[in-house]
Amino acid sequence: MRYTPAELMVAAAAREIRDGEVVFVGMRLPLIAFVVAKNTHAPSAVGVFENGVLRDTPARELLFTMSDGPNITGALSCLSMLECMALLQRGRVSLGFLGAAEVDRHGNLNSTEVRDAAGKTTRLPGSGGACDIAALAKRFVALLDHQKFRLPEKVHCVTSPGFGPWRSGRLAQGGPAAVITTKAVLRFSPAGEAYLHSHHPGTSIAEVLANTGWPLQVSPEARETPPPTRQELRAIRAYDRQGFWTR
Amino acid sequence: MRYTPAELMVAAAAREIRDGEVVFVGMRLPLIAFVVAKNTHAPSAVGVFENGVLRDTPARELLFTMSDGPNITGALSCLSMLECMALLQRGRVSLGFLGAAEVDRHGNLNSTEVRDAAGKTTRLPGSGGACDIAALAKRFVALLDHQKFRLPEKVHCVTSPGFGPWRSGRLAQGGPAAVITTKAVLRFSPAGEAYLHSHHPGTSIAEVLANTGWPLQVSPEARETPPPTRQELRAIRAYDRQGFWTR
Amino acid sequence: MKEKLCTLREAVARFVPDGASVALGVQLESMIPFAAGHEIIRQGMRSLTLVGPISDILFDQMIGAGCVQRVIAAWVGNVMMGSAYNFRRAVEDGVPHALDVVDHTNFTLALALHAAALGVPFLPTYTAGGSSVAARSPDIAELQAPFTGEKMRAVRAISPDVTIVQAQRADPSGNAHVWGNLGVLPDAVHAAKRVIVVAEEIVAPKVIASDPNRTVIPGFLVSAVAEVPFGAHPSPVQGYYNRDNEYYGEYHRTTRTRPEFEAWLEDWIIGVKDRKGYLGRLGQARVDSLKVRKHAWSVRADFGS
Amino acid sequence: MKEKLCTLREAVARFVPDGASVALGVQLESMIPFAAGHEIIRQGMRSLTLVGPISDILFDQMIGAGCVQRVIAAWVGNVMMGSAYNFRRAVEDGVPHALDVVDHTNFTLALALHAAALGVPFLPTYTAGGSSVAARSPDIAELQAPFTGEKMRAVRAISPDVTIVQAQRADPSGNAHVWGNLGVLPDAVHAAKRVIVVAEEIVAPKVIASDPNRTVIPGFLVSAVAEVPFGAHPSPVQGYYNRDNEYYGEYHRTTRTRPEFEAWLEDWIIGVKDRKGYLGRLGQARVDSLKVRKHAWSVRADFGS
Repeated sequence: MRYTPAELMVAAAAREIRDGEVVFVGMRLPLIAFVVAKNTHAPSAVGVFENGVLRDTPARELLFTMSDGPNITGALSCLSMLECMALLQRGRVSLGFLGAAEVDRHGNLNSTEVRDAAGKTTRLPGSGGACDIAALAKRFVALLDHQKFRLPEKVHCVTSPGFGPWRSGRLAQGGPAAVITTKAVLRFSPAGEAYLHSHHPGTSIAEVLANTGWPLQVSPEARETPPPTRQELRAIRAYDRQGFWTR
Repeated sequence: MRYTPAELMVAAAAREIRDGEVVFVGMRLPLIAFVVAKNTHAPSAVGVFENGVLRDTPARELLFTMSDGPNITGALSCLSMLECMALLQRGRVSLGFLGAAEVDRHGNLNSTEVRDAAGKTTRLPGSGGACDIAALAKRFVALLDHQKFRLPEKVHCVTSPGFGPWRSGRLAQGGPAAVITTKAVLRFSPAGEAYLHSHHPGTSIAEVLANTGWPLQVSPEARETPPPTRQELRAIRAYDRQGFWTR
Repeated sequence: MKEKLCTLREAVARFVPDGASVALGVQLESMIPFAAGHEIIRQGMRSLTLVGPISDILFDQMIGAGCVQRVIAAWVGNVMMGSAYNFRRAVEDGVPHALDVVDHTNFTLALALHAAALGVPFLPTYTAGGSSVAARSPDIAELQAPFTGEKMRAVRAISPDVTIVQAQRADPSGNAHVWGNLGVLPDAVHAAKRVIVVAEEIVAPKVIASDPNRTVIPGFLVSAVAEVPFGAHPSPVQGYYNRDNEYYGEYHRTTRTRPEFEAWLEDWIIGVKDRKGYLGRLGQARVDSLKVRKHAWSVRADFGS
Repeated sequence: MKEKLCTLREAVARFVPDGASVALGVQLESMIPFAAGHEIIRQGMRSLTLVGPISDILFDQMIGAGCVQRVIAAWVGNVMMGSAYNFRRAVEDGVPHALDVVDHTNFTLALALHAAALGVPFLPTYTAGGSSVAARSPDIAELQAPFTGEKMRAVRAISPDVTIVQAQRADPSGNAHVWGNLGVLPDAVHAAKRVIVVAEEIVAPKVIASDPNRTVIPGFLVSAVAEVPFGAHPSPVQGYYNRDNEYYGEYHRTTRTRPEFEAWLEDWIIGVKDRKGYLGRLGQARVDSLKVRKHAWSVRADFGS
């Protein structure tokens, strides 16, 4: 079966969810990943949305924001943002998904502002809940478009913390588990440095390295990312019928 | 019209409530005082109960606890205790009512434990919300049975703070406004010391002084406590029909 | 979500071990899980720490039955009648054994549970300034506030091993609707390591899912859920039954001495098998007399889209 | 309780002075009080501080209209489409004038409002460790926790001058029912010095009183209440209408440049008198197409006794 790069990313993200876990879902591709996981290997996962919504069943139709009507209808519970963030802070959230404009060598994310070569600053929307999820979830997974300027050795601004000296005490348990890009899946060494775990079908390790802003370590076991299964694609397409997020 | 000592205390307590105020109500006599105030001079007062209930209409029948069914039916709002206590802490509560086993010269209340002359300790139920109301309401009113051992110069244990060095910063705005006993109404000087404001009909200033554990100051304007009006008695008896709290 | 539906006996046996800290009576005078407390007494749990703001007479019963080593509370007594005699006997005379009392105020206890629910070790407050409660408590410390430099107090987080709540209705996964006064319920549920829900009725999941704002207890925080109608008697459950005021008066009159309490304990707890037995002793006429006399239904809300 | 029922125009004129801090969009992407924001723009308020976690495009419109001097937020953009152009123009190029941005995270903003709602100057948290957000923010300080000695962060309280919320239904005293995702609404209401409620419908007090747990906004905290059906369009109101996704796309496509935005502003805000005029421009067919397609009524709860 043919599939789009976004569909591959969704399938890869879905596999990060383990059955029974409490997951901070986020929107766009991760939302669809949650739906896929629920419909395949993780039927008991619970989704947390920072607007206060908890769901243990996918919404009946595609969401453009987490506060869309269908995400409320039949929800497990509607709480406040504080109560959802409290789940995070007290360590009840296993996994969170994040997007970002930049991801660096140690899994730090930037979604606040970027500077181009000429020094011109572009203001981005900001953290939202990203910093909180990165700091407090037991692990997080970032998704991004694999371009060299988006993978600098050091982000311009640490909106959401990856690995660093702050990973002690309460924050010791967290950090990035994976970065899923349009070309590859990166994971992290015990020292907190990213390495190439798998490259997507149609790309090569060399292409990934050439498009990464630092000398990326490559796992001796690096392999090709498994393509989405038929079942995963069915779940994706049943949900994002028009391909709004996944075409 | 004849009336009981409890009815006089209720009427005196009701007059402490100003129209439009947010009042931490408490149970027993103060609850009835709230009902009387709502039905007479303070129709816009709002009652806060520490179990989370807000009411702007009296419950349809007598309450034995603030969590009785009729206190919930038709309530203004049912929140949590934290939200009600937060109203107190941020200064939105004008007045709170408290009972106590002992009240001292500076309006400190004890409801934790008392010792008799032989040194035997009697354990009382404890603060409940009393300490919080005393500390944080803009003013509070205590009610108690006027006996000499209940009005010591210094309480055995400060469950609920009256006037003292702690009345600075955020706590500067609070403190006792009155102590309504079975014999008298005490108020407080700017220095935070109790004085006799009025003695109830049927008692004398001398009798009040003889039953108080320190040399109680007497206001030059001390007078007799006005008896409950016909309207106040009607409101009391319409609510506490069997006289459970007021006989 | 796994099914957690079981009997109250199983729930207590599995999730309330000796030595546990147990939050009970989190909605103050209503919806007190008396059936659960009685089951704990029947199973003879020992060395418990009881946590709750105002426990009414349930804490007194558990203390008198010898289950309790420590009480962390703001008020222990009989709300309608005053003193609770077992609590007094334990503190004053060490009967049936010594009791450690950690005094809180309602607000400091609410903050302690809120801190644990938020996942922080403390919360700041202005309350209890000038009070012996603050001065004596191991759970309240002085604090200088950042930004303003004010002197405040910090309240230490309390995370009960298990919180037991009475709910109006729950589904088999433990998702529960609770309404009326909430007291410290939301924080006590989130603060706890485990939660036992005792429901007046088990309903279909779609009933619970029809009103997610009413679902103050999400099932994934719940370890066990048991259906126990009239499980809160003599305390009231909004929409189900009223408070049995007379019962509190009787308890007050018949537990003044230790032998009187022992007889009461045998009559109402040890001598009955479970809540059904208790209700049989109470009598159908009395049970019926407590039921809601005048229904007052919430106007519906549309969760459609 | 005094009647506070008035028009949105009166409410904004009385309670949103120049220079005020205004919390808006407290339920994130739903129930954003667009009608209130548009009325603020029409009345030409200046030098406002906007407060809110995720504002979607309302903040962008108010920034573009020149009402705003400072934004205290976690995320400013177009949730479905990405960037918001007025926000970017203001930050990057000072157009229409310079904008002061105080970056928060969702959690730190929620805590800042919660601190004010609790009446304390700060709250402790573990979030934002290692983040530039914490390092740069005047509202986040380091803190050593009492009891544990851990290094944590303190978030400074934020008390908006006015919080504007969209509610499903309210009575004339401002007691309001809100359901669905609550976001930071409860804290934003309690934290504020004044509250304006914009309701889809004004209903009889007995409707509100039938369900006190749904009354998340007690009227005594409310300064004004206005009835404005479809007041949150293009954001959704649970049980009333769905999100107008197409509108967000159109806004994104037609506000890329300053002149384009100025034309948009004239068309949709300045050139219409009020929300009625706005809905007239939108067209009845489009309004109807957004209405709830499938009702999903909450199962009733009995508040009887």
